Amino acid sequence: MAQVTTTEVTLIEAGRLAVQQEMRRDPTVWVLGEDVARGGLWGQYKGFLEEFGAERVVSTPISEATIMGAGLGAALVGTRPIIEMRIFDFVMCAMDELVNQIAKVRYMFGGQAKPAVVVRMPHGMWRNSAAQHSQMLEAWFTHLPGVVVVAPSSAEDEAGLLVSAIRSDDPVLIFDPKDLWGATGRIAEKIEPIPFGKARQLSTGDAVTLVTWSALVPKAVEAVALLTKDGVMVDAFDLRTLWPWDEDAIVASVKRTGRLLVTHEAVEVGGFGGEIVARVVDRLGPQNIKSAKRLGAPRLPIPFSPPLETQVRVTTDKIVAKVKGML
Amino acid sequence: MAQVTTTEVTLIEAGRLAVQQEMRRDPTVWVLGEDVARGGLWGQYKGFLEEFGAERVVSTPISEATIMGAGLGAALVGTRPIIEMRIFDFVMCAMDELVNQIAKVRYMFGGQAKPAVVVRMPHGMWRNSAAQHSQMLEAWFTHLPGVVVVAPSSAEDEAGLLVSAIRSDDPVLIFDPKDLWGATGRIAEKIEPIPFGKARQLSTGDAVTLVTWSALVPKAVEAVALLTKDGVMVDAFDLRTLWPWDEDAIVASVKRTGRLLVTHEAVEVGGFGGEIVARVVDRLGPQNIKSAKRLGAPRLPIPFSPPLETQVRVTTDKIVAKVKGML
Amino acid sequence: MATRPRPSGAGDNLKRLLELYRTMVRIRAFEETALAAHKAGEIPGPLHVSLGQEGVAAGVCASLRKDDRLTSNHRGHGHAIAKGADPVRMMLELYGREGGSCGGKGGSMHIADFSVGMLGANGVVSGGIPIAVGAAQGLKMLKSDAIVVCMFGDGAINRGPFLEGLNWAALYKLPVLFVCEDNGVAAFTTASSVTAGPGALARAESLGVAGVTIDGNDCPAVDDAVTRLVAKVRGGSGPQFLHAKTYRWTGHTSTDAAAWRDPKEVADAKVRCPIARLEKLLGDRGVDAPDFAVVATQAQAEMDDARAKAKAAPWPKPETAYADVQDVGAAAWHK
Amino acid sequence: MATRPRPSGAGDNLKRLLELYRTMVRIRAFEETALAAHKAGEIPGPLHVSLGQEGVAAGVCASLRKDDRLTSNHRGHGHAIAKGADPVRMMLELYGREGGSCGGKGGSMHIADFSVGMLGANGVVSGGIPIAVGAAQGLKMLKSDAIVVCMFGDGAINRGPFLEGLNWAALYKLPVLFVCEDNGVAAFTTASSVTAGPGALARAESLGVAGVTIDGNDCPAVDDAVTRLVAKVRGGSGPQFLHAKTYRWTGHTSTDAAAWRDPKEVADAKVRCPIARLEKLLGDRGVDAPDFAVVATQAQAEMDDARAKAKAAPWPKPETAYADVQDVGAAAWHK
Ligand SMILES: Cc1ncc(C[n+]2csc(CCOP(=O)(O)OP(=O)(O)O)c2C)c(N)n1
Ligand SMILES: Cc1ncc(C[n+]2csc(CCOP(=O)(O)OP(=O)(O)O)c2C)c(N)n1
Ligand SMILES: [Mg+2]
Ligand SMILES: [Mg+2]
Repeated sequence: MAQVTTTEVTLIEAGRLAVQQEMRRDPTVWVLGEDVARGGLWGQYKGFLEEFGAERVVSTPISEATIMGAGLGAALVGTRPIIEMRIFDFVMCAMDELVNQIAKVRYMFGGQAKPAVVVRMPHGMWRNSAAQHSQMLEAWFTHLPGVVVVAPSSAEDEAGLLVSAIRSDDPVLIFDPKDLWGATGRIAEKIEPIPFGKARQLSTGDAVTLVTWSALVPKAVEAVALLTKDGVMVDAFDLRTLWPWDEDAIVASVKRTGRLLVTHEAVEVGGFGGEIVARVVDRLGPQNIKSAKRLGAPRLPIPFSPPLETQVRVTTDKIVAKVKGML
Repeated sequence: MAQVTTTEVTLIEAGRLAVQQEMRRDPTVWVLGEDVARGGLWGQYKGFLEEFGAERVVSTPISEATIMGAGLGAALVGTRPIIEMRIFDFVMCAMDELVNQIAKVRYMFGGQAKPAVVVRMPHGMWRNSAAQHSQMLEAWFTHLPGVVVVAPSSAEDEAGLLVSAIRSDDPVLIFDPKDLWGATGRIAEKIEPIPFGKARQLSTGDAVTLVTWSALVPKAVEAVALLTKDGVMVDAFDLRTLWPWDEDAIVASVKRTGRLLVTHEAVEVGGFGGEIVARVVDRLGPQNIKSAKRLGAPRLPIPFSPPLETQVRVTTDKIVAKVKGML
Repeated sequence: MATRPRPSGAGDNLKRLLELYRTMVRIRAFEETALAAHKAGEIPGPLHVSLGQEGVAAGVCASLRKDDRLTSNHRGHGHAIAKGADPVRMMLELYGREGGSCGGKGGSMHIADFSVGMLGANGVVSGGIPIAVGAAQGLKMLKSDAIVVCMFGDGAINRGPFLEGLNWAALYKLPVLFVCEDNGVAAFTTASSVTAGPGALARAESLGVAGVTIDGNDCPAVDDAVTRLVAKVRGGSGPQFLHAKTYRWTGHTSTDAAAWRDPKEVADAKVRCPIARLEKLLGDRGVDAPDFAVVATQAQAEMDDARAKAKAAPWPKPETAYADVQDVGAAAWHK
Repeated sequence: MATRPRPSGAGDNLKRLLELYRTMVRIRAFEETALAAHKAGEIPGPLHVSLGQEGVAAGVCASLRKDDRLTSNHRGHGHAIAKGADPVRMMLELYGREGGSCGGKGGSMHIADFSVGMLGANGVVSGGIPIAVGAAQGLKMLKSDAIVVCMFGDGAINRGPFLEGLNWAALYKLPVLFVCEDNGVAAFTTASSVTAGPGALARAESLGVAGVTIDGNDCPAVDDAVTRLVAKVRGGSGPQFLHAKTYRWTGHTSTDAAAWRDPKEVADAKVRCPIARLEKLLGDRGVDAPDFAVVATQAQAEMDDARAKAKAAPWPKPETAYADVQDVGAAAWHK
């Protein structure tokens, strides 16, 4: 394989470069959302207005329902919009357009519609933003037929998964991890697509299988390091995409380790961890598993006060303790 | 115990009588939604305008966001609104008000707010209504802190759970089962509240624990009868409320039977079945379980065409086959 | 049916009037046939028919090209036929059969035919508005001179997307014609009893979208107005608004006998039937009853044929339930 | 601060003018103190301050009773103080400390004090509109003569709830005063660049809600207008609308240095400072600089004290994270 030159960039910059590459490649790709012409709330579209012009970098009114629905309409005539929701929580203002329209038009119209949209929804806890700006409801969308659900945690994956999303004819929902915008990684000059449904293995081991995604990945990595020091070898995975998800990889791992821990930042009750546990238990049979557990947030809104917020978060220590309790 | 006189009524009538009783008891209880003054789309408020007047039986514009949000506002000044969503799917037009406001105000404002609302959302497949009028997303709301999730399947439970809902200071989401509006049962003249979080046992047995709710309950009952004929005794439960849910009853049952099947009309992936399996596996330990499975709909929107719709439904036969496959 | 653009003056053009007439009659025949089939238990699920409102659909679509797009609401049969959709494939869809325009997956409430620019009926009131403005934005971006027509009822002007979508279209000067088909009712509620202020057009104007109010039962008048509005929209003047007053003869759905309606009101409305009205105008121009009968007979034959075909058609193959969900991560079908 | 109703003629009432002045100065002092604390790293999360907009909050709330309710947006400090909230409990809340008005769970963006009718700031643009109309509907049902004031920005008029809420209030003749605090910007975007049509008041009127446009930096003028509008609202005339033009001196949040703004525009706005403007008017009435200094010193002392208390206050007890989620089915706290 030829040597590929890579550059170190932040996750936000990786995403920016990925979208930029695709917008250069395909003139039907464009972006719409509040403040995108000035580079987006997070700088994820910096310089786009200058390069692509106001027709392809559309700063919109505060009209989430129409941002979402207009994105769909524009897809139905053959363009490929990137719908920027600014902060995940605001998608609640656009749920009819996402759930009843985008996710269903292709099916409902018997294949006539091609809702090739990408919806970017920066999510998760972030610097004491309280209950209305901290939610993680990615699990909901795994339960919604018609959409692909992507939750990257690294600069590399943000870039490669965005490229896949933009090229996909399916509606792809991307949960950008707000808390990891500044995480750095190396990306190639030409960003290659990363296929949906393939987990990234973070570490290998045979004591326990640890599954996570999004904002918890760095904490899982820290936990693995601490556990390794204590001689506990963990088979850890960043799922990267939740629908489809890499069932085969996780089942194969649990088959070896006999122990499964799924941890996510979202509320534990009704979270995607339940789906993973249920599938693994179903495929391997309970008798072939020693332990299958989840670690998520308690079922409560996110509080503002720093110590309260910290308390309800999943932390590295909590992951370590949970794993140790399973051995 | 004194003898209680009961009358046979449909589920819709049971609900109507329950709301009527509570509106007679408490003048702060009122109802708002489209067409409620003419009795509601389903007749669930028949005669209310005449009895309670237009100020407490408020027919609204087609403004779901405001129906939901106004309900909250009215609760914040001390009334107890029943928010009628007509058909579940339309709540997608009111998700900010439900998810970001109703579910969070009490917490976010440190206990100052009392969002004592009842949200009624008739849900589920119903006579070839296609993708936008057939959804069952009750699982979503179990993952949403701040709300109670109720999914009755019988006239008795519709009545008793509605009474509890109206008296509760929590926001209570009631998923009326559209397909069972006509199901009959006996209710007392004075409808007593049914506590949240208590399952109804449908049958007893020690071969397998069967857990279900809402529209699948009658099918589960049929399946149990067929299985009984074949000598398979089933411990079957109607969960009735999904949050809180009767974890203790289900865990105790599986402890005895060793086998768990959760079946729901909703899409299997990401459904509440995963939560139940994960909790039971966690509490009993996988080694103490022989089998833990789910049976739900495939992950696709609901098609209009009758044979296609039937095909994607969970049926009595499918439940029977699934149980037999587990033995 | 006219699908080519035409500068103006429909009222003076007999051929054009006959086209409008034929479109209305075909819509009427389609819906009456579908209602009969529904009554006979052949069509599952509810139907939302537009009997009495045909003047709007026919008048609006006469100025549209095939590549113009249209978004509809739950009451979309007339819009689809006027836009050029094939009644056979539509009827197959209403029956839920193989060969239906949506493969049987949509039914009446999701009737759609993308091949003629009909981007779909919608089960959510106001649901088509954001989609329409987005389609217009996409077309503009693609440098197409096709336009979008967005049809909705008087009930839809009370939902948020109305405000958002009109503001949006005005802001970006998008090629959209908004059409409020005002039949006076929203489901079972008199629309005026839940609508404050001076009405649809005033709301549009306050959002920067100009337009006109007309009698929607006067089909040539609708055609005239739309001809002018479409010329503006296609010419780059930005969105325009048509507020068309009409009346729905029937209940909300095919299962609603509409006992709640004032019978006199319905009787009065029937006198103002858009078809009868155009017959009168055509009569003054020398077209007479036998000519009308020919059109009616042809239309009825066309729809009877559609019904017969639909009734005889096979159900969709079971595996199609699993098709067209999504490319990646779709559920697999096992026999 | 005035919380009692008053018939009219604020401009002629020196005591009233001094009250307006003191309210503005206290709001300014609170926010400048909070900004300093934020800069010093004492306050976590972003702050949305309203420097330059004090005239609206003070002028609007002068006519309100304690039992009148107010819904706010994300920029709610001024509204809360003007409505009578205790700055100490507010500051504790901004710091996320025990004793904060929301127990530290809300912070700046969810500042609320139900004890004085302040039903909460809102992190969702337009989020307060449906809540306000519902509160008014509830009050009416309870036969209260309290009213509701609904505060939102010029960015909020492009979201659906604006249309729905105003139509609703007009329909049911609810006691709501809608106040559009038009500071010319929505986050980082000039509001006029994303708002089509003649503007906020025209939109309101098209929805059946009448009102006036005024200079929001002229605090006595705001007070006068609101006095009249509140009398109508409380008198049962239904909802009214106030479009108050003002200017926000700072960036969108405390972490936005607002380098994107035209410095001249900001400088010009500062010349139109509502506090300075009222000082001029009061000067003409014989109030002089030393009097202003007393008010300013008192206000600053009040807010310094609030800051000191907040800084010294303990964090909320960990178990409070588990309180006030819901009565039934709440997560349990384990040490
Ligand atoms: C968001 C939403 N709310 C409610 C409904 C139920 N519903 C279907 S049609 C209808 C009335 C619509 O009235 P209008 O827009 O005037 O159309 P018309 O039926 O008169 O043609 C209602 C309330 C819906 N489909 N979507
Ligand atoms: C529904 C929604 N969309 C976007 C945002 C992000 N946001 C917060 S404030 C704001 C601008 C609001 O402008 P305006 O209403 O004029 O209030 P101002 O900030 O000028 O006081 C935006 C876009 C939000 N909070 N809610
Ligand atoms: Mg109508
Ligand atoms: Mg503003």
